[in-house]
Amino acid sequence: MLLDLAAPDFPWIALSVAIPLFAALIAALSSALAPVVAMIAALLCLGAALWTAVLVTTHGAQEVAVGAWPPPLGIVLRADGLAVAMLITAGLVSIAAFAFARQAFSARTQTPETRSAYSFWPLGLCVLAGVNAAFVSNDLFNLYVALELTTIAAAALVAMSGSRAAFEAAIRYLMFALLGSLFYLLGVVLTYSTHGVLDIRLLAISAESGPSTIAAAALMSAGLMTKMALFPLHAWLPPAHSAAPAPASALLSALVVKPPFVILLRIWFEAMPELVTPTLAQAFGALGACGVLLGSILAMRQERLKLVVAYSTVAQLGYLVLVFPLAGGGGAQQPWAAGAWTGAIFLTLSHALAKGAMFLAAGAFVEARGNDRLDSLVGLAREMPISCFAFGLAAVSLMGLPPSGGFTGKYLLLTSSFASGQWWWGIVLVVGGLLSAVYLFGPLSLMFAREPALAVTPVSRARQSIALLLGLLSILLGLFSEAPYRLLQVDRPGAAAEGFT
Amino acid sequence: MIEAYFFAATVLLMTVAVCLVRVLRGPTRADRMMGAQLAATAGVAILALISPAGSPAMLDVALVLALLGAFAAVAFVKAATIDGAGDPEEESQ
Amino acid sequence: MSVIVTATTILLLLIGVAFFLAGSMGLLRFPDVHARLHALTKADNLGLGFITLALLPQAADVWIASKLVMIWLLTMLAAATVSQLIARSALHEEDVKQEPGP
Amino acid sequence: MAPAFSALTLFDVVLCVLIIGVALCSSSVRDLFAATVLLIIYGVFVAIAWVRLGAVDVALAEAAIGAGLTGVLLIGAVARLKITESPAAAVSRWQFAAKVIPASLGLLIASGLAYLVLTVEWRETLQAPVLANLPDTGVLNPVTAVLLNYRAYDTLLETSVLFAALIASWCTTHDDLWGERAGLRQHTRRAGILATFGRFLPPIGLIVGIHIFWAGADKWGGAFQAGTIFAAVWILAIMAGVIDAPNATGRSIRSFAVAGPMFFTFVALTGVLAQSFLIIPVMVAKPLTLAIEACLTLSIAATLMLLVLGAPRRSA
Amino acid sequence: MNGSIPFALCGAVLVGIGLYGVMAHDHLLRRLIAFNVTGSGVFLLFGSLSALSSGGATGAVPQALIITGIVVAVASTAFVLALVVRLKEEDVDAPAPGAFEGSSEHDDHAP
Repeated sequence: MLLDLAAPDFPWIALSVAIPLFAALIAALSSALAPVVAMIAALLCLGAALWTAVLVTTHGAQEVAVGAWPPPLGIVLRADGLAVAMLITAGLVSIAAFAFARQAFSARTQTPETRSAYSFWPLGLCVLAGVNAAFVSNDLFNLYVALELTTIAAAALVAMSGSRAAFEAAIRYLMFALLGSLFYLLGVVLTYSTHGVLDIRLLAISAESGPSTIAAAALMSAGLMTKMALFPLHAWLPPAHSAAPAPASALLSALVVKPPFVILLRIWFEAMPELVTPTLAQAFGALGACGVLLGSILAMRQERLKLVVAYSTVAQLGYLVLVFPLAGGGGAQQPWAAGAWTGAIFLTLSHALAKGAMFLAAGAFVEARGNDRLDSLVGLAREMPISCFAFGLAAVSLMGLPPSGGFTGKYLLLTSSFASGQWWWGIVLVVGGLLSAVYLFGPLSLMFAREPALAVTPVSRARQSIALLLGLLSILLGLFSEAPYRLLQVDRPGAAAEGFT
Repeated sequence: MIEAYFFAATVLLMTVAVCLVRVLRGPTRADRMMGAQLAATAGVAILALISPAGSPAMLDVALVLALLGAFAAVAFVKAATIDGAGDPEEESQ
Repeated sequence: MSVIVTATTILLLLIGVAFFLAGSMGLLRFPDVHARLHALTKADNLGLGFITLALLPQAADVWIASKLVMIWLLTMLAAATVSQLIARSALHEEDVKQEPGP
Repeated sequence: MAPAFSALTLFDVVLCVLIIGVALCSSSVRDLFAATVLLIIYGVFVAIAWVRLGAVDVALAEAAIGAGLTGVLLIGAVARLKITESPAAAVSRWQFAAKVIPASLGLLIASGLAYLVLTVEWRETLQAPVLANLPDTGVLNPVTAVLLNYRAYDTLLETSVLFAALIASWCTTHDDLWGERAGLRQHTRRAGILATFGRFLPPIGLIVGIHIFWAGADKWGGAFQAGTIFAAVWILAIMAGVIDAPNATGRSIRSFAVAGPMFFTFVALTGVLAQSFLIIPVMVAKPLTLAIEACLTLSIAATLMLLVLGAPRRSA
Repeated sequence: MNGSIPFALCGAVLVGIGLYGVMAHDHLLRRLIAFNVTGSGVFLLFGSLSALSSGGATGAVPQALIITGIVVAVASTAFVLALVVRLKEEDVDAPAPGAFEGSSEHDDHAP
């Protein structure tokens, strides 16, 4: 064969977009094949991502010039450590979500074909293709199209259940997301008109900070912050993520909010690091801190499990932007280079795995009890130990307790905050952890209460253990953090280690 | 000559501004739709007038506009029928 | 080119523009839907017709000239159909309800 | 300093003022139907602005989509919602704030952009490489070359967006109507004006669409514009009762909507053979591009048609 | 003065008008209309800045990007409309007051 699959320049990352796209089209043609096709596609994506990880750690970052046109004319797909780590996570979460969805959305069990059984698969695969495209693309406009693909498919997943609340949540989500897209697009337009390039790497070379560059960066950031539900633009997220069916919620909360953050990192750390002033960095951090506190407090006051989990997403996303004030902080004193940057990405990864686990566990509870009210969780640990244990593991990671991936991330952020003398962000991290312990303790204590459980519809052990696997992975990320740490260091931007100067 | 075309086109723009008033005032939906109809026709005329200053491609834009200009109006009359999918002629019998 | 052709073009342009002006004035001033519709169709067909006629002698080639004529015919067809439909629809709308004024 | 007065500049300025005026009216008029009609008019004049900017490809797209399809979409929705006026909102302090904050933000952004427009030295440098590499793309229209060759990956994702939007809008179907005909059941008087129009216009539309498609490779236009025109005449024929709307989720229309992106993705995947992605080999560039465009045009037409007709609905 | 400056300014103003509408209007359809106005304002700005820098016509790359953007915008518009119509039908089946318009408990000025 002509194909050299082991060659370092084999376009594996392009496949991680093309495969789910192709699978989505097949799934749209035949709903009988859809679940199988989706699972194969997700497995192939994970395989391609893992193999790329091997290539990237041995050969360094990998690039594919689409159509063999080099930038600025063409679009470059780029696999650095960050992109590959996100690709792997997307593969894992989508495999779990698709495996969990098989029962509810299988065409075999539902003849004639139904609306949700048909549309879940193409939409889920479009989400996977969209987020993968956003993780690997290095072209600002291409990222816009990838974000739109993700948004539309994600909003449809929100509306999937067909209830009034779901439609309202989907519309609200779309209104915010489309506004965010407009801001982002306006920023892209200004960037291109100023520099004549859209490629992030070329931009890094050519960017001089004129007023139009600053305006462009501000507009793009505003748009991306809307799409990642950063305080104060978070109001759309909880209703949307809680209205979707469980496997869709897992995709939404674990994956769909991540590309905007990754793009935000790429814009500020790779393309325009010299634009970040200390004030701006502190402002980003302040928004993140508000998100952490407000999201946590609101999470405590919810009566429904899925809403607790969704508000916790708002809080967890707040941590991520603490990377801006903390990047490079006290780099010299730290044992690990680029601690804050790496820590934020560790948090991103572990949040994806833990949130996927939580929503799938919540889905199992809903199937068992018919609703997700907190008071109906009483004593479930005896009936559904696997799901409850999965929820507990995910909670450990979200609280940032050792030895979870969440702990690694928070530990890295904490060290750099104290090393750089910015103790106030350290306090935010600690308080946020305590608050998350409070809002997660509520449901956990109910689950593990000694009272007997209410009537339960059985959910198969196999399906329950899907969430458990994801939860375990979020813990393992912390136990074996050496390999992911090495992966993330591949071609990390200079500003990640040195900070914004 | 081009200048003359553009003056004529400018005057046509102003006539469109006049029919905006009708769109704003109504009172019936048919009135508003008529305003759109006149604006679309004026748009076709303007495109025809300014095309000599550029490429002949511009006439294709006029052609597309002439073709699709009536679509909104058809959608309107259909939607205005009792069940939203009928034909005003059926109902006036 | 020849003065006569230019003069004809300008004259035809003026007539075309005048029809558009008259049409929009009619649309604005006439008292009821049907009178306005009448004004509209006149402007549509005749205004664009005269402008097409004005542009024809200046057309670079036959292809462009025929395209101009086609555009005019297409607009006429569409306008005639649409005005008929709107008229009937307006009749119907008047029966059903009278919307409040501005 | 003062610009040389010319009828062209005068026209441009009046056009811009008119566009802004239409946008303002559309934003401020209370009647929802009027706002929709104003958006259609707005589309017409934005298309003219594109012509003046020498962007004929965009002008064609704007004329077909902005002035054509979007109008049909919105008018259908407004009529269906049977709502004419925005609800008279109670005036309170919050209501006031809800207008003032957006207004100041809008003003800030508009004036900031205007300031940038006038002060920054803008640089757009890609036109030269686009033209220099044109012979390798097999097409003569630089815009088509960008859409289907240099940045074909954008287009691949964009057709996926259309596809996702189609599935997404199907997702709003009532569960018991799944598999029914798209939209409402259309009916017209036999041999009436509407039916005749619906019989007469589609052939012309097909010819115009084919012309725009064909010109796309060499001059202007292309798959999106032609696809939109086909979609529009398709919708007209359905609205006029000449043909029935397809089963929204029927097997044949599904394959129709999926064929274009699928072929495109397939071509993209074959690029793997050359250790790359989405390669259009120079030797077969012209026929391959045409084949991709043809498939895309049909799929875009089917997708837009289904999107405009909407999910199956019960007749009132 | 370059010929495309008026269009660039026009695009800037349209963005402002549209953003105001998206944020200030209560009614979803009005927001959608404003969304379309903003979109075409962004595109107009893009095209005219390109024409401005080349001193002539809009370049091929911006044109292609704008066409992509227009198609994406129409796809999103169609989807939002489908959702809005469906939500309205839900209201007809089981009316809930004030449910259809932007709904007052949502912080409408926040997006």
